[in-house]
Amino acid sequence: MTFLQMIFYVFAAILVVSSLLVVTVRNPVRAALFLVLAFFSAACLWLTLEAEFLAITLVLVYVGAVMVLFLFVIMMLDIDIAQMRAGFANYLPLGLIVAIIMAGELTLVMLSGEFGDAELPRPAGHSADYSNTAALGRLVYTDYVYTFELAAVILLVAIIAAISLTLRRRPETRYQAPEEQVKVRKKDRLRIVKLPRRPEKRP
Amino acid sequence: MTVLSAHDFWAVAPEIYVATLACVILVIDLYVRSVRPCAAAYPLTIATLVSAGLLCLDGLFEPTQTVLNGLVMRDSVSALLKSGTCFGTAAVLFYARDYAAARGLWRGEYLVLALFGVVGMMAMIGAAHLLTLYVGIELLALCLYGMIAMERDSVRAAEAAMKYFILGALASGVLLYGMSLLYGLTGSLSLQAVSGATGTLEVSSLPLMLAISMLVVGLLFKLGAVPFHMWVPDVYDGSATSTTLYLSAVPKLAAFAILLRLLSTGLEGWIEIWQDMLLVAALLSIALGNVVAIAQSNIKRMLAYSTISNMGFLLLGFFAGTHAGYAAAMFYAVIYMVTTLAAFSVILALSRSGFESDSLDDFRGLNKRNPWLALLMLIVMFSLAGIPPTAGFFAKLMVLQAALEAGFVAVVVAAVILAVVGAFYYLRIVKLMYFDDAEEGVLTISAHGYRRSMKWVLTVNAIGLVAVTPWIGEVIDFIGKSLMGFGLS
Amino acid sequence: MSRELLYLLIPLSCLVAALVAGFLGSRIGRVNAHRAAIGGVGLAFALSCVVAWDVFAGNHFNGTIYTWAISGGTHFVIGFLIDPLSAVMMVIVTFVSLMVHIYTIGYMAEDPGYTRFFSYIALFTFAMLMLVMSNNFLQLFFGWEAVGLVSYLLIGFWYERDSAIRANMKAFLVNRVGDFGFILGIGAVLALFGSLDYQSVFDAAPALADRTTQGPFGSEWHWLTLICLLLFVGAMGKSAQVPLHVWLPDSMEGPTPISALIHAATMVTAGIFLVARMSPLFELSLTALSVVLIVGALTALLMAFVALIQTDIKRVVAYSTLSQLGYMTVALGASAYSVAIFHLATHAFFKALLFLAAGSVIIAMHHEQDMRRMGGLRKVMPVTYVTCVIGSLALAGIPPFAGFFSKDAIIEAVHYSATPGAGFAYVAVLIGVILTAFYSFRLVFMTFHGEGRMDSKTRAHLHESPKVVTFPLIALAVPSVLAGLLFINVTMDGSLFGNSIVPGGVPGDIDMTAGGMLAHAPFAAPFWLAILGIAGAWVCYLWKPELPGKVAQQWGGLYRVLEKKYGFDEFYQRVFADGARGLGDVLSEWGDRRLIDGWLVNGAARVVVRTASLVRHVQSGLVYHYAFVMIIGLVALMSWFLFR
Amino acid sequence: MIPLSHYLIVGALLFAISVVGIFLNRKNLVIILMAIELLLLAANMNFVAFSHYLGNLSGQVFVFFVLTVAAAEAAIGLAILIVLFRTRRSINVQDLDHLKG
Repeated sequence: MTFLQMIFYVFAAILVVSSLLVVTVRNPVRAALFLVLAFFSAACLWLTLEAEFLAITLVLVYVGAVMVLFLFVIMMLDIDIAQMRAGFANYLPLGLIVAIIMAGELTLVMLSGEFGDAELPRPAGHSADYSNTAALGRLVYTDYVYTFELAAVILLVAIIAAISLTLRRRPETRYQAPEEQVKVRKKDRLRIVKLPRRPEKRP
Repeated sequence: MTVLSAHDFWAVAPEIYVATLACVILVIDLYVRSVRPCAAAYPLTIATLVSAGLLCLDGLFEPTQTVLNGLVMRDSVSALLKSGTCFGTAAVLFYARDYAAARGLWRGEYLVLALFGVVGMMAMIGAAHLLTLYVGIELLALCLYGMIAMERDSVRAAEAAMKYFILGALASGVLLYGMSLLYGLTGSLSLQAVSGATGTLEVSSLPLMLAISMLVVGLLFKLGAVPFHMWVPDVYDGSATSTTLYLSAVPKLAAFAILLRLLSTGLEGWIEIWQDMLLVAALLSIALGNVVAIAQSNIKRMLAYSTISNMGFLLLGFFAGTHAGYAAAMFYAVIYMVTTLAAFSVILALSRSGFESDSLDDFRGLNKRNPWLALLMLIVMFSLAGIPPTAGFFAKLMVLQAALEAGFVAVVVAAVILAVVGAFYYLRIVKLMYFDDAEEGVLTISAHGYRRSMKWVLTVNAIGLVAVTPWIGEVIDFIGKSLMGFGLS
Repeated sequence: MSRELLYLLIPLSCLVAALVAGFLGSRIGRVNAHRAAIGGVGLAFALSCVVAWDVFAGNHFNGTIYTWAISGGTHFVIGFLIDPLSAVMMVIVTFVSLMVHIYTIGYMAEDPGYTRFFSYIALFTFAMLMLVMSNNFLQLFFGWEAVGLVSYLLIGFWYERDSAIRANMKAFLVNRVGDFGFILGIGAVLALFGSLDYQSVFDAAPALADRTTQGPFGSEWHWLTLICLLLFVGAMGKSAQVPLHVWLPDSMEGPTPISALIHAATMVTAGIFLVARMSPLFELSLTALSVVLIVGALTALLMAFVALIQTDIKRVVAYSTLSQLGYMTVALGASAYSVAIFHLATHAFFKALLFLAAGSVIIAMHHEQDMRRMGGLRKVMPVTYVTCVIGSLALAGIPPFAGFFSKDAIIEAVHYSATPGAGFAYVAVLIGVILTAFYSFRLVFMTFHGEGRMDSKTRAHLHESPKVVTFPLIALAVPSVLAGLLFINVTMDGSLFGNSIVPGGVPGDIDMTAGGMLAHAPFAAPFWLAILGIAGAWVCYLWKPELPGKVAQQWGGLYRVLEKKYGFDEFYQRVFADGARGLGDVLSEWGDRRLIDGWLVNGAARVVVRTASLVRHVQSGLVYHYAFVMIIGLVALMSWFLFR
Repeated sequence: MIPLSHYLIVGALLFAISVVGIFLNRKNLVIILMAIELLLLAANMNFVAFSHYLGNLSGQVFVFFVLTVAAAEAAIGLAILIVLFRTRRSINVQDLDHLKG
């Protein structure tokens, strides 16, 4: 077994096991951490496929940003973890059957011969001065510039949606508005009322 | 490295135009504060959509070509569908205005998301590449999730958004997985390159079948066909009616477009693989949609099941893979969009602040309260049920004719029987409106509280479904012409 | 003017007249409505005369005007066949129609449905013209159904009357039986010949004469016999032959002009015309001819007997019409087609005359139709009396009136016919002669002679009918006298109809010229039989008026049979009407209400609703169920592809 | 060396696990969101592997975009989750049953 093979099988095993744990552990925080592990292993597998830029991105974007977001949300919502997995076992057999059928069929398909070594042999590695990032960047900014812009729009949509969904002013909460306080003029607060002078009646 | 010319970008000018103006509107809306919500954003949005709709027509009847390195297709059908999308969305926002404003939904972000959704739909329509297709689908989906959830205080809207999000993500995951297999098999993501691999890939190849079936699953989900339909009723029901209007009407054009792009441009060589799937899904959709709609008491849910059955009809036009079938399906999609616009708009017109007019009982005795609205609803229901001489009848006729010409007699017979079953619940609305009396309390709600301009547009919209009949042949020819080059024979 | 345009103009002028009178009638007023109708029909008559003159100058026409559908190689066209036969029919139809139009002005003057009536009769003229001018079966069928439609409309013209509605229904139902056979016949023609065009059918017929088809129970049927019999069933319905005659007497519920036009002179002769037109086919089937002959003879004899005892003036004429239609049918069966058409023509004139005269009497009697309340009218109504006598003489077959020639020709033709059943037919028509003479003059004597039996109030108001009524009487009396004398020669030597009818019938060795027949008459049985009939009528109704009552008592059984018109009506009522109603009740209760409504329709609806609520529960609202369904769908797809 | 099919099988297992995870999970919406992330990872695994073995970078470009979309999806998904939690004080999947029938 070569070093590369060893890396592949080890990380593949970690990936599969940790992703299995993601969907089965009781505690969502742990699930998020297993997800981090799964993404990390996936990034390692991608390194064996010479997809260095994507591997780094996966770690940066997912481990660094998305998973933090997940954890943040999990922490923010006070969820009763104790009852999270109640009754889980009831559905496990059904789930296992479906999972095994699906995985078995997919594996069967993958091994059906279209993707064997004879049809698609592993290519020779690139030379040391090959930059995956540069090659990807060249493609993304030229050939795929249109979809790149669309992806930018997607991120903008995500920002707009996320903000407008979660940002809210609660009318019941009282808070100070300094700019309003500064803008206040005398006439806003003070009203001078003229009262008619009444002649006093003397008895 | 290829140099992109101005010509390349001119092909996607409508998308760029709408996206840019959406950003501008977003910023303007932040600074223009007024008594009325969206005082500036609303007219700007409508203007943007209408001008973009006209801009799209620029590409009509130009020779078919791919631009932007094979990412985008520039042809008649995309010009037509993009234009329809823009005008349809403009109509949606026009109708939605008062309803959304009454529910605090009428905010700049709502309009901007709608505009970005239009960009996504236009990307789907013009897609010549799996990546464009995927990005377009996701852009639209994200906008829809956001718009549904925007009714933040509604328990139902949040639930609908969550369900739609989970199931939509599952479907796009499956779609993506199928794309990855297709990429592995053909070595390319361009649809034309994929179809170029027809000769080298056997139909019996297992990975190919898997790839195609996963792609079809993704498409069927977007259409809302059985058994990938379950999001449809809940989402239609849970969303604010203005959002339901947006997500039910216009995206059907884009859904037709991605069916056309993927199955006709990309996978037509393997029609044996996807034909049966579409057929089964079509018949199941017509059957389930029509049957379950009968048991509904909420008109939005009923129309959701009606959508399912109507999408079954659309698929029925599609599965034969003939030019006539595609033309019939496109005609169906267009007519369906117009009909749905009118149907939901009647619900919008009947709704008040704090009162949703979405129960079937709310339509009782509508003829007495507002005969004009009842008449328009009658036309719409006839069109949905496919009763002549409405446009809906011709749409169903064309689809069935195409299937018949392709030799699927049994299928057509089954579809007709199921359509007859389906006519029941449309006619029940008519019965409620004309022959039943309103319950106590409902009568007190006036059915005249909607804008006069809305009355006019709604009238044009609904009457148009009948008034178009003398020119229906021209419309069908026009659509057939725009689809020139598609289809097996 | 091209010939096509000329031909087209004839029916179209009637159609336009009908539309104007019908749709604009209320706007343009009664006078303008009848002007429009009479103008249209008058134009048609004038043009028909031009066409007839043209045809007898030798210019025949057979061609398509307009093809409106082509299906599977069969052309559905509007086309005209203009030959002597259709030319004669066109002249008769438009002439009688014109007379009736004019007469109607007087007869219907008080009726609120005045313009509607004009619209109907003009429409009828259009339909009848389309029927006789047709050159193909489909257009024939169109005309056939259209005249039927107008006939039903007119029988039920006074739709407030219960009896009119019943008569209407009866005519409709009985004609449906005939039309069913007729359309089957047309279908058989299409099946055998692959064409609906007369000429191509006739051309192909001799070659296909021996073609047979498989009938039920392994029997062999001659195609042509089958076709002819089916077509004749249609003719029986329309021309009221036994046993489909029951509708015609009841059709007298319609206004009298209609009885004259439709139920005596024109429409009911459509069946005769049909068989004459189809003579090339009938000639090839002796079986069919024999059936035609026997049916005709039965009708001629049986209906004449019934006419003897009728007391309603219109019904006497109606039964005489039935009997005379039987005579025509007998002529057809004897292959004497030209004789049949000749009798059709003369009959059209004198029968229309008789009806209109009867109508004139009815007007004078203030819509009293019972002859037992009439009498002695000849002094008050001289014109009506004279014309009525002329018509009766013609009907009775007294030389030299028109009916003599045509009826005598029929009797001679039957005498020498070789068609099976000719012997019976000969006896039947001879007996018919005496009966005809008897009932004709019974009518004349009861109505115009003797003491007036009406009440004094009616008597005080008796007067001759106005000019618009008497003019048609006179106009019809002229051909009733002269038509036979003038046309017998050309009819019998074949020069009138040329090759439009298969020649045949009377052998050449008998002198069938006008002079010959007149000279032969005193030495032949029919003449003396007719005289005997008239004399009998005189004895029974003028000399010894108590005799008929005695006879009726003496022969009570026979009298009752005649009174009940042989029980056809009861039989139909019991068997078909009641039977059908009973069957209908059973079917409606079990078939419709229980099986279809209860089980199929409501049952299906119940199943759908139950399924709907069942499937609804699958939509549980739980997102993992939804996801599960999607995934199962995906797995099912994958498995299908993997293991199929 | 490692054959392509092994990478694909890893992707297939991830796919099966995540798909089953979505419907097996009945209590916690967050886990469902995580399963969706895994689902996208499975597709990405395929793309990267194919890209490498085909010697064709467009697969990696696709993954680049999928990652972008996935990040956006996660953001919106979590935002909806928060809205849902605010209106209902629960993220239990079983409570998500107001809309049905």
